[in-house]
Amino acid sequence: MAKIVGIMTTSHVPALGRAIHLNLQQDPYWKPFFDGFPPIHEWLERVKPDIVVSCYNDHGLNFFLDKQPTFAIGTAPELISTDEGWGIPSMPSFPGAEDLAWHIRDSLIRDDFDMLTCQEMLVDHAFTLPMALMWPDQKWPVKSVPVCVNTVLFPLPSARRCFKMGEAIGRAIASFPEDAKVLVVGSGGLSHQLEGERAGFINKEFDLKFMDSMVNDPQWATQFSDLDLVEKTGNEGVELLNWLVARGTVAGPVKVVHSSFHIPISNTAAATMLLEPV
Amino acid sequence: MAKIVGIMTTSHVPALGRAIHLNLQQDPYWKPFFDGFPPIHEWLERVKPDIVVSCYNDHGLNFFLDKQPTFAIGTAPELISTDEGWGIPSMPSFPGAEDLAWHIRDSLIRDDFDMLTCQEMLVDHAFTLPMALMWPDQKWPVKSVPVCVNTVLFPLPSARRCFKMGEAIGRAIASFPEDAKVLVVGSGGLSHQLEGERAGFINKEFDLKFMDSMVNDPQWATQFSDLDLVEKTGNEGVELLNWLVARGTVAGPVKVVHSSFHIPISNTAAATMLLEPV
Amino acid sequence: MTRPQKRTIPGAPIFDSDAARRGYALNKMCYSFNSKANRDEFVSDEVAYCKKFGLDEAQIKAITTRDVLGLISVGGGVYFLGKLAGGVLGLDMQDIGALQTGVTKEEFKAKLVAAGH
Amino acid sequence: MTRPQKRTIPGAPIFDSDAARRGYALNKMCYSFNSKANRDEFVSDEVAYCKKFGLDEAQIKAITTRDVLGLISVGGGVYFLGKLAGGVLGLDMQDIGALQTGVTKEEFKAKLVAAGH
Ligand SMILES: [Fe+3]
Ligand SMILES: [Fe+3]
Repeated sequence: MAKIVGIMTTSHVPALGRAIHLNLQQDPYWKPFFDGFPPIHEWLERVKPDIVVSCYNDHGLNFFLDKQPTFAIGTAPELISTDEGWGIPSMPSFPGAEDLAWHIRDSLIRDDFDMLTCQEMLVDHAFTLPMALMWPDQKWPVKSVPVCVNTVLFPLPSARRCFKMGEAIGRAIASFPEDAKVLVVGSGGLSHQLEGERAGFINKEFDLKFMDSMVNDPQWATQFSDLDLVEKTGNEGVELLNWLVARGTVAGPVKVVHSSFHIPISNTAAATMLLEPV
Repeated sequence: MAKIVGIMTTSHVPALGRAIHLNLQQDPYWKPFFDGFPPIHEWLERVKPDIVVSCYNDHGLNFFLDKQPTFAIGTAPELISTDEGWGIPSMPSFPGAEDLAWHIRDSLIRDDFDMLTCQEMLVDHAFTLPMALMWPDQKWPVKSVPVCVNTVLFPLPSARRCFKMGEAIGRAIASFPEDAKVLVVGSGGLSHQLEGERAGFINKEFDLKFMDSMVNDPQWATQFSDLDLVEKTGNEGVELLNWLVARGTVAGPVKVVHSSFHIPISNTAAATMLLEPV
Repeated sequence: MTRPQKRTIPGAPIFDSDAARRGYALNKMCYSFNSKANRDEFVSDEVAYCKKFGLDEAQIKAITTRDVLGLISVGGGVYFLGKLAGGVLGLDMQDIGALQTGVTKEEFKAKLVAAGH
Repeated sequence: MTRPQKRTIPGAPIFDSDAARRGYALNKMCYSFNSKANRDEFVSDEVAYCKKFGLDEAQIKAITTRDVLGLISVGGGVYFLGKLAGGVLGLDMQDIGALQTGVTKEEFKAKLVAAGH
């Protein structure tokens, strides 16, 4: 049976794509962020997950406002990284974990989640950067299931709804009748705001409390509405919804394998956590 | 405030498009179906709805399996009828009821329905035929909100989920802060099956019971799973889900203004009902 | 991997995840028939058009032999196949019904009428 | 029609239904910048490219004057505007931040660093 072996959550700042491309990992500006990953590499080497279920938000690559989903899941055989207009170099495409993706899709529909199902899928930096951070050689040793959350068009799915979808994904993984070690990724956040007169807003206190809640009180952030989250974490801080989906997949307690937090990377409070079910 | 003035449900057989185009309404084959509409025309003339909220299923025009939604709503300014490959002549495009559409969309998201939002939208015969049946001159005196239900890719949203979405749409309409008379359309069904060794399957007994339940026991059909519905009504009989969405929008009892039922039109048990809230 | 037994309904093929996965190329080709230019291109060279969409041998054979049940067994979804049957081949739903059930079109239509009694 | 008062958050424009409706043409143009050919076409004649996507005068003016707050007020969504700013105009997020907050880029960056203490 399939089993969740860990949850890895991380920020996905577009500028990281350029930094990776230019090998700036040891540059004083970037080092505090990239230093979070050697412990994760060691863990990956030891645990060797087979499949990544990646919870992230599309920034206008696979989806546009002509057809803007609330929740989408990719069942495509190949997840394609391509030009997304931000100047981020493309990466080799990612094999889709088709069996598990379809199983999760079917299970979510039966659980009253009104998924958009994608048999073709382009993946942007929110999906690709966590992968490149985990496997810097960009030779993907895993298959993937992309799960996309709308953070573009308000109202967003509520934090509670996102957590519940995570729970439903967790149940689907547990009922998958094939042996597989699954790593769940939550991509985005933490506090940042790109637009408006309050651009540059960061809320360290909230972020630290939120990171603590991922371990000690996983539903803490589900009390907040989408606009509450904008107020507290900045317009793009709402991407923490992806962390909530990821955290929801593990019903029991988790322990921290690694945690790091650094302000700023680009305009973002950059955070990375690796959690293991206990 | 907006108010639902009626629910009109009807079958939407593609061949009807050709029959309308060729003016075959009085042809002995088609007459029993088209005869259902004069009473509806009289009602429309008297009640004069401002907006149609149409619950239907796309047959591979606006959506393909690359991005197959479970539930979609169109907020586009113009809903476009075009070549859908079945040989049905196109119709003049339909003005979108943008204010109400966005209001319903926002409200559904807040009610935990994970809508796909469409700022551009093509509408196929399931949307256009009921409109042409109601307004044969094809000069649309209403604006429209298209609401699309997946009947393409199983599992489908459950009958219960569809009814609940209807209830949520009803609440959204009731909270719309503009005076408007809303006619809700449910398009599709009743029993028919196009594919497989059982092609041509029709279940008159089930259909009559279902039509009765629309008035006397609106949640009766929510007991059935998608596969139950295939078994009882044929693979395409599942389109009755659109009737359930439509019926769900009115919380209280309804009375029958008109009801007709005729077997067959093409491969379909063709039914039409006009219901009024009481 | 062992998967739980799926519920089946005799004579009623379900377009589920397995079918959608098996039939993606075929259905994508049928979806292209929303455009007349594509329908015409298909008619001018069926096999070339099928190959352009990556259909496999079994799918191409089902197309060229007009094997409706075969098209379903290789992943065709009926709403997509309908564009091929109706818009390209000029068949109506009673033609298709007769083809699938092994009766004449008149017999198929008589069965539909009988269902009303 | 009177609509209920919307909650606002000072300095944090919300890309909601009203914005999406107002900005559709603008955002669709920005979405086209996922392709280099389109970016190049924009650069070669900005106004012509804007008109091709049906942008109105206010939107075209906000484009040509590089008025980021203006682009937001005429319906631009930041994830779409980012493709214009980053991929076409070569601005980074600190350039954009400084432009919107009326400080120099160095001051904007210093504010970000200060948020870490
Ligand atoms: Fe992001
Ligand atoms: Fe239909």
